[in-house]
Amino acid sequence: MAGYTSVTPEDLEHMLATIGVGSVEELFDAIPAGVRLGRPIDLPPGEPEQAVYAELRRLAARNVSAEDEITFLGAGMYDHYVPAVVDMLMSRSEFLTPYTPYQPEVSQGGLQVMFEYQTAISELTGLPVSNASVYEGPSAVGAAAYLAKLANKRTRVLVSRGVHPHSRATLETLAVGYGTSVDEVGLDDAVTDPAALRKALSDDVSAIVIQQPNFLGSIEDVAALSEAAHEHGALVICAADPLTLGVLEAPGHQGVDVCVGEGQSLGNRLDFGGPSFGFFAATEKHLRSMPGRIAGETTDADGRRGFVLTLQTREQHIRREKATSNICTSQALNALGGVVYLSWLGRHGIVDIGELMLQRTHYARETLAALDGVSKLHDRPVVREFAVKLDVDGVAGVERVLDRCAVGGVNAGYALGRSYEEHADGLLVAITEQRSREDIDRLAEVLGTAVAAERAAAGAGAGAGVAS
Amino acid sequence: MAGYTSVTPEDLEHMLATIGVGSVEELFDAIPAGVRLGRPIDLPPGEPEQAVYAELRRLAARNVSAEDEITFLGAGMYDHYVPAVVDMLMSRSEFLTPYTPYQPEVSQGGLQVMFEYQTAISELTGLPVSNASVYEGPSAVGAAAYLAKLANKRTRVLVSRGVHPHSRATLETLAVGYGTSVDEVGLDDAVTDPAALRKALSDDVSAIVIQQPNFLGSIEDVAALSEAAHEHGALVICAADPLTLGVLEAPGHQGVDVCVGEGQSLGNRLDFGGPSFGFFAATEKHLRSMPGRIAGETTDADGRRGFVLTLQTREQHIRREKATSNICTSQALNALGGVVYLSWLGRHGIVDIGELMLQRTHYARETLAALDGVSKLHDRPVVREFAVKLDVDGVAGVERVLDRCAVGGVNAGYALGRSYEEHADGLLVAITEQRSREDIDRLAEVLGTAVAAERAAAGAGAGAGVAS
Amino acid sequence: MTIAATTQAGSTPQQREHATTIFEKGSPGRRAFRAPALDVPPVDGLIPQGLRRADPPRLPEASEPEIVRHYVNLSKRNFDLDSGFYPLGSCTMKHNPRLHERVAALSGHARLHPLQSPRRAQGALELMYNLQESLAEIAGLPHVSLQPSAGSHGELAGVLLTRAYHADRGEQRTKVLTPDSAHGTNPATVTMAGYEVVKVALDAAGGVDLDDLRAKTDENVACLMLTNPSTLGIFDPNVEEMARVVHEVGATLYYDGANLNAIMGYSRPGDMGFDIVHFNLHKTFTQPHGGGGPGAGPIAVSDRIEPYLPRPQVVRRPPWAPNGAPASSEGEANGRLVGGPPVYDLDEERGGRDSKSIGKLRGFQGNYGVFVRTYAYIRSLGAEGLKDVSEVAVLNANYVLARLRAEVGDKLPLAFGERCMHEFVLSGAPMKKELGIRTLDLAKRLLDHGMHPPTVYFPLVVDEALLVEPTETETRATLDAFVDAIVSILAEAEENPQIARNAPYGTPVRRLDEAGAAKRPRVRQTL
Amino acid sequence: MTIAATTQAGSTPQQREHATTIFEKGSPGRRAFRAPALDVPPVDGLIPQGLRRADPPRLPEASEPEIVRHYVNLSKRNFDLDSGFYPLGSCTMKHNPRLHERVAALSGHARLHPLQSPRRAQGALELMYNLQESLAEIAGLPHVSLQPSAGSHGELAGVLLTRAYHADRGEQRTKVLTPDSAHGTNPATVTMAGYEVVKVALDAAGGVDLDDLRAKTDENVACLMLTNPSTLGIFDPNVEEMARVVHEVGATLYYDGANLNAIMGYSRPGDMGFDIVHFNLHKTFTQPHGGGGPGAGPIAVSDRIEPYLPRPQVVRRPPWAPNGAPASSEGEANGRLVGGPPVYDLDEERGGRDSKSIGKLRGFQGNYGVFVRTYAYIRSLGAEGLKDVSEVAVLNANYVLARLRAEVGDKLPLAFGERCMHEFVLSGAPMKKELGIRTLDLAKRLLDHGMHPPTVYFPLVVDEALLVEPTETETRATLDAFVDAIVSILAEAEENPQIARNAPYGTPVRRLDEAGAAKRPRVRQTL
Ligand SMILES: Cc1ncc(COP(=O)(O)O)c(C=O)c1O
Ligand SMILES: Cc1ncc(COP(=O)(O)O)c(C=O)c1O
Repeated sequence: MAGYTSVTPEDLEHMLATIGVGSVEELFDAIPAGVRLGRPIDLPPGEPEQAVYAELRRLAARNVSAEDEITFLGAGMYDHYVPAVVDMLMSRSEFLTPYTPYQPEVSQGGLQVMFEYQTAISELTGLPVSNASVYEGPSAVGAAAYLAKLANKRTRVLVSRGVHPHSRATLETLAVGYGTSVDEVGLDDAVTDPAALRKALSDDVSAIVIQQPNFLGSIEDVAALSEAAHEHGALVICAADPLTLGVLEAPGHQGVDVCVGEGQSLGNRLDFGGPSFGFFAATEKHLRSMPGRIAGETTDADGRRGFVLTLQTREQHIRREKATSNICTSQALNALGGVVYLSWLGRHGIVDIGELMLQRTHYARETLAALDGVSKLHDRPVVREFAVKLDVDGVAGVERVLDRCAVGGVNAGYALGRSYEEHADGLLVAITEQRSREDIDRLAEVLGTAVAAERAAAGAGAGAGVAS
Repeated sequence: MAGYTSVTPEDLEHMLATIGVGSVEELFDAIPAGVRLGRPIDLPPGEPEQAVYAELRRLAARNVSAEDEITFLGAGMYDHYVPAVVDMLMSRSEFLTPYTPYQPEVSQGGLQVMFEYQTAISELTGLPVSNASVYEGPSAVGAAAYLAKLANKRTRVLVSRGVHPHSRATLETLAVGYGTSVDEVGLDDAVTDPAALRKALSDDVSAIVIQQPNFLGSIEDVAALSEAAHEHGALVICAADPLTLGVLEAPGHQGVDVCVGEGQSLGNRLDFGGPSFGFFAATEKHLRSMPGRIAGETTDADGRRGFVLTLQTREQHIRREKATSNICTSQALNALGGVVYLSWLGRHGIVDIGELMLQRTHYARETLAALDGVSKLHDRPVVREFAVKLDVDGVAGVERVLDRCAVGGVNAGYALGRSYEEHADGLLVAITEQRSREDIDRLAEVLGTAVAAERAAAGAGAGAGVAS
Repeated sequence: MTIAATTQAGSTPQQREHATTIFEKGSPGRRAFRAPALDVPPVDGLIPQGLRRADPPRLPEASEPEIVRHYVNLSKRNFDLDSGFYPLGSCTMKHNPRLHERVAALSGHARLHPLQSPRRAQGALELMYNLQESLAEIAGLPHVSLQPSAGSHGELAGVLLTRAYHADRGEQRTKVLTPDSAHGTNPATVTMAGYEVVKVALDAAGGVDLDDLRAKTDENVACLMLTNPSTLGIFDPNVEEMARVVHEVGATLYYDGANLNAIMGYSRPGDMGFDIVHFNLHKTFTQPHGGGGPGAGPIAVSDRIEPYLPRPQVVRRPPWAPNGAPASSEGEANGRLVGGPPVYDLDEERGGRDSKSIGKLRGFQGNYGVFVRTYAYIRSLGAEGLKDVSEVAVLNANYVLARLRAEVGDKLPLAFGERCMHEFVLSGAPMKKELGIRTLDLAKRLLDHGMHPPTVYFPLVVDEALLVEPTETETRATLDAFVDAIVSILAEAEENPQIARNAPYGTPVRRLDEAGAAKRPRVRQTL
Repeated sequence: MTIAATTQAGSTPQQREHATTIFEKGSPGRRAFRAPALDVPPVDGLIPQGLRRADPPRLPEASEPEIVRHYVNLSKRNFDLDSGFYPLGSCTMKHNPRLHERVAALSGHARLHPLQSPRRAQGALELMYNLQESLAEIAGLPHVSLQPSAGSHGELAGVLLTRAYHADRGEQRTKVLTPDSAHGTNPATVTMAGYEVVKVALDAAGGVDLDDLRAKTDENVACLMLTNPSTLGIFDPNVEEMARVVHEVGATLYYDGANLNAIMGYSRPGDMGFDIVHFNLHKTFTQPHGGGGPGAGPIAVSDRIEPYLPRPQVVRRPPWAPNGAPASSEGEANGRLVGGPPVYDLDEERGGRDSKSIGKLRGFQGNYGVFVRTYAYIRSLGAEGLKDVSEVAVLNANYVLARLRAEVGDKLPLAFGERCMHEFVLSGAPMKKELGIRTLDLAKRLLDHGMHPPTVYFPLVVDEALLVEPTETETRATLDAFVDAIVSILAEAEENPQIARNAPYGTPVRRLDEAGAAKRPRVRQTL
């Protein structure tokens, strides 16, 4: 037999005899004739390891990864450097191959990692309690809205247009199940419009959802927005970029009730979008309605310090239809990467990296805005990401510019028009500690040329794309 | 302070006080003024991890590796597939980071691996005793000659011209220290010339050195050569390719006294030549004069089975100037890779892979020999490697042909003339389980074109190289 | 004397080590990370007053060597699949081939940005497209969405699809049926999707009680969620009739794919009449379980459900011609894009306002890194290998079951029937009654034998349940050792039940005070 | 009761596991490897009768899951640097940055064939060239050969260079001087290089006795091999005078670089007058020690020794123009070769018959994989970082020494002097006399404290020697824990020496019968 099984003919004979059947097929007798496949599965035959490796390498080679170009593409996931210690620890059998720590006596490693992770997330967000992770960022926003519903039974959520489009879309999908309606609050000069928010708020609003920094990279006045929401007894859900929380005020200190976010930038790979993890922190009073695993400290029979999965009465395997969430398998390994990364970054590093991104974002923004045919989309303070306008013909024009930049080995960013009609000419540019001034200058050079070429081509009525 | 040290200012103060000095510099007072550097070391400043990674990646990208081309280059190291389990186990902290198992109670893992490795090498070579590895192949040949000298005090070694040029060169270098002279025995029709050997043999010959298969890929009649040597009381040292020993008779069954070889093909990377490991096996009576570490089975105070470094009285740290070798740090981790690979390959796999190489080598040889301007260098049976003659202008011509093939993404092999003047027009082609028939056919296509082009260019009196 | 010595000596380092967290290690000012030098002209006040953080988060202050040693030692306080038998029922703890980790780590996969232009992500899209096709064939259902992040996420997608399907027909259904043996995620999902859970009883054989099903199936029923083989390890013989009953009232039939690994090559959910299936890629197709993820829960659906699928999906298009012009080869990152006629793309349109799609369940395209591993697994095994997986999984389970029934069948009887599929459920009730040890005690004592216990106290329908799933990658020797351990623990308990009741002994910690932990929760460290 | 239970429970799985080898696992017919299908027309009799192997080697027959589990569990029976303190004197067990493993694994390095045309291995050659230059600067000697595989291999190279140097001058020298404190590889090397070992005594301070040196230095002396700082951790204050004495008779001065990590940024062998130096890259520049390798032992030499260096060496050449023509960009694997004026090459000529080179010491160019790691380390630390390494190594050693002298100085006195460089040697003689436990017992008892013992019974000149090298990457907390452990072991011995004499207790096995192993050697498994 093939693959990773190991039944020898002799094993087979002995085992069938022990079971008391004449063949393996007999063990499948329970399957009615009417539902049998009756033919082999229509898939290619198995291949030896070396061939499968070659095939997966062929596919990898057909992707242009962050290792192959200078990339300024962000919009939710970022090309940060993943330190080697993270890979090394994530690949330890002892962390990689067990499952959820149902048997705490032999799972102290994983449980303590969760406890340390929860502590780190709590510190980052400035909120007292954190769970051990959820799937990823946008679905964490959806989960937060469910918590709000459980908390105040209200059925309306207000979401800022500054929140990641994927988070808004996910929220809308899930809200249907919650019986919650979702209304959008627009932006004014690239931040959540306070007036619009106040107008939209009423006592049936379960929660407002904002993002810090928002999708356009601008820094929201979270405290002010929170205050407005609280006046109507609505919860404040804030999606935050964890790597900016060394320099940006902690959401927990700004009245936020639930802070969630995408954890990829914390020592996780891009992986074309996953797996990563979502973090989920809240104020004390929501502890017992949080979704997902939570590790707690306790002692063992001999009085030794230990850790367990706690408050499991929240969870599906105990509470079933009354559970506060249906989540089971989550992202424990990715969260491990997150806490190892945060330990590596450290108390000073989290500030250093935030400051570096802050300064470089400013430099990049000014540098690009100085180019012909490029201007700032807004003047608001930004960190880690910012948007510019290209004087080209809409999204199509922007995407042609991106293609031209790709020719120069630079990925200039995200065509904002793909999710913001009102910014059809917008380009969203992301900065990490991996993008040096030299890289930024190179971007300016390539983008400047690309925009000029695109405008020339458009002028020539061609718009003929990169071939020209 | 930088790097991986961790003395905080507070640590420093406390430690200096405990020591009773005022500064770290004071601790270096013992160094006389006359020998002090008195300036900083002239090296660039340190870089963060991400920058060093980028630099090492830049360098890697300037190499054309076996991952970037279809390679038939061998001549001592081969592009075999390294199974993922080998990497995974070699990178376990518990195997990767300890040193030589001087404390057996906490080194049973490494010691048992050595014991298993020794067993596997003993099985492969058909010889009863193996050490736990030496540096690599050619120096293993040198070490074997030293063992022969210790065994029979004779001062002459005969080495077949079929032995790897690097092994012969290394032997000559080391023999100077042994006070041993080295004479070469020529080849006749691509195998060690029996007549020449008999002629060269005399009772002052300490050992003869042969290789199986030899450098030209041909299969030597080891038993016959051994018999001749033994008639004069000379030891027989055979350098063998371990991956052919599933199909080729074990040297130990052919009268060989010491079998050594390059272990790279057993689950070790190419690594531009190292680190790999050399294996070293011998007949029982040489056990106590073997070089290097040897693990032995024993029991502990509670009667439990265990393993220790044994026969250490052979070794430098005990026996000093009377040691049978000066080797200390060797290649334990690479040998681990070797035994894991052999376990993965298994009893049937070692035959399967040998047979596959045998058949493909034959196919490749016939296919290439059918090309215009390409002919067999000899008709002898070959396995894993073979030589052809190119109808071009000497080594330079062959190397231009190799450049032309490289343009086609194929590395056609090794220009034999680089080490065999008599085969200036020779090309040595290596086959592994990674070179499919399709690859071989591609080689034929590219090589045929390259030879034709080279001959045309030469004809045109140009010989102008690949630019044409 | 020796005792004294032993005591004073303590046991192994790993046991003696007292749990200290990374926050308790390190020292002020210590660091591992060194930031790149600030290479742009520094500007003050880029963050408005009040929005700048005054007190930075108190993250650890440790050197790299400290971090490595801390987490390496922590890891040693885990039991893991690479170290021993892990028959955790319903979780399919099978061998994780390391090839999968190697290929997932290739930079072309691992460092690919999810928003990279499809023109420059052809390899990833081809892989996802092929995986969609493979999963469709394995499920026997034509359309696949890879998006859900895990099984329960797939369940949620499935029930929301059902809602969208009915809403599109102007129907407002209120109930979802789940058998008593259902996994907790099923009812939890139903609630989150806004439906009422209606439990369906089991019959004497452990299958769904058809009469009860018929009685509870009406026009208000939106869906029946079924796990088949069930969490009892039983293939429901009445699945065709159940499908008929459910479809008759226009409800959908949902297949919980957690146990699909039992029937590959023998039967397919589609052939059984299911409308929606979720896969647990991390179970059926092996995936390192990571201490609780990551996984992935793609869904396959029938034609009538297809219009509502989440977006984006990967589609295959005629050769790409950007703006009519072939992309310049230079621009194609070394001709990566000029290769191969079929070009793969992300179909976002259906996600637009006017579409019937339920929209997005998460960001981006799903857990791609998991897809890479699954794809490698399917390519390694092929059709034959997948069938072999199910056959050996079922063979191993029945072998363990047969031995246990023969040797301790009176104390640990099989809950239903005589045989099983890939897993089986024993009841510890007689053991508890006769030997005075509970299933929990048996589980804890197994830890001293160096094995992970089976799933305990699930499914709920069985008293003192023990759910055993050996998986196909374990050897007969390991299976025998497991049975021997259970036999010896029961014999030991006959002598002295205290031993099991106080177990484990040889673990890094012993039984932990879970009640206390829940009463006064300490879920973070106070710094 | 609890005792009984504990006993029956055994200890942790890792301890209870009985050692079984991979040959004892598996089962006939089982396999992990699946060979690619034979894709060429099979031909019989390709191997002549009698040369074909009749009985294939009896390698293990195991599945991949079995192999993984076997070796993972074996690994847990090792103590390793990532898990605890490892102050093994003279071996420099410092933290191994994982960045090094990552970059060494890049396919451009890891899968590069050693005979690849230099034109297509420019990255590797540039790296080696830069490493040669860096090592030359660190040694203070202008010429470097990277070839030797380890320190002892470098020693052999060095002594053979000395032989070649003298032979070239028509001299036949017979003796090599080594101090009593020399590492075993020094005398062993001398013998293999065909010289007689002459031992030089130490003076009261632990340095070389100048009078004895003068007395033994004559025209028959080829070389003095010196380790400085010595294996006693002492920097020899008379090194200048020694150089003078040795050079006066035309002998060479050889520097054993094992302890170079103590003086970087402060002094260089070249400045001390040495002709030849070997580096232990795996010590000074950190390298995972792999359970006994791999390492690398490059050598640096003065101008007068240069002509005899092993070949090949890496040289830098004016821009490459193969046969006058620039290589076609196509053929350059994406322009890899057209970049950058300086082109690196392997200089083989000097290896030719007529050259003065001693030739080759091994195959190919040396342990390149080790060079990659060393290069990454040097780039990470830079000049300042390397000096910091030496300073903290010396600081840590002196801190541990100061505490031990203050707290157990009477039982474990420092062998010589008051302070040390990066390591120091204590004598266990008083401890043995007063407490009745030997250095060996102390070492074994340290194992129960979860620490690896220092080097014991070396150097030979010190009775009951304990050679402690903490390294610079350990924290003060770890150093304190080590001192505390030693203090507590001595206190415990005061109470009851038996405890240490019978130690260890908590290890996978206890003291092993080494004598028995040597008497009836079982060095392979009988199958
Ligand atoms: C039967 C069953 N259904 C659903 C699930 C949930 O799957 P996941 O954990 O991937 O969310 C599980 C896994 O525990 C299961 O066993
Ligand atoms: C002082 C000294 N010299 C030489 C050596 C030999 O170096 P290697 O083990 O790399 O051969 C060592 C290493 O043990 C040593 O400590």
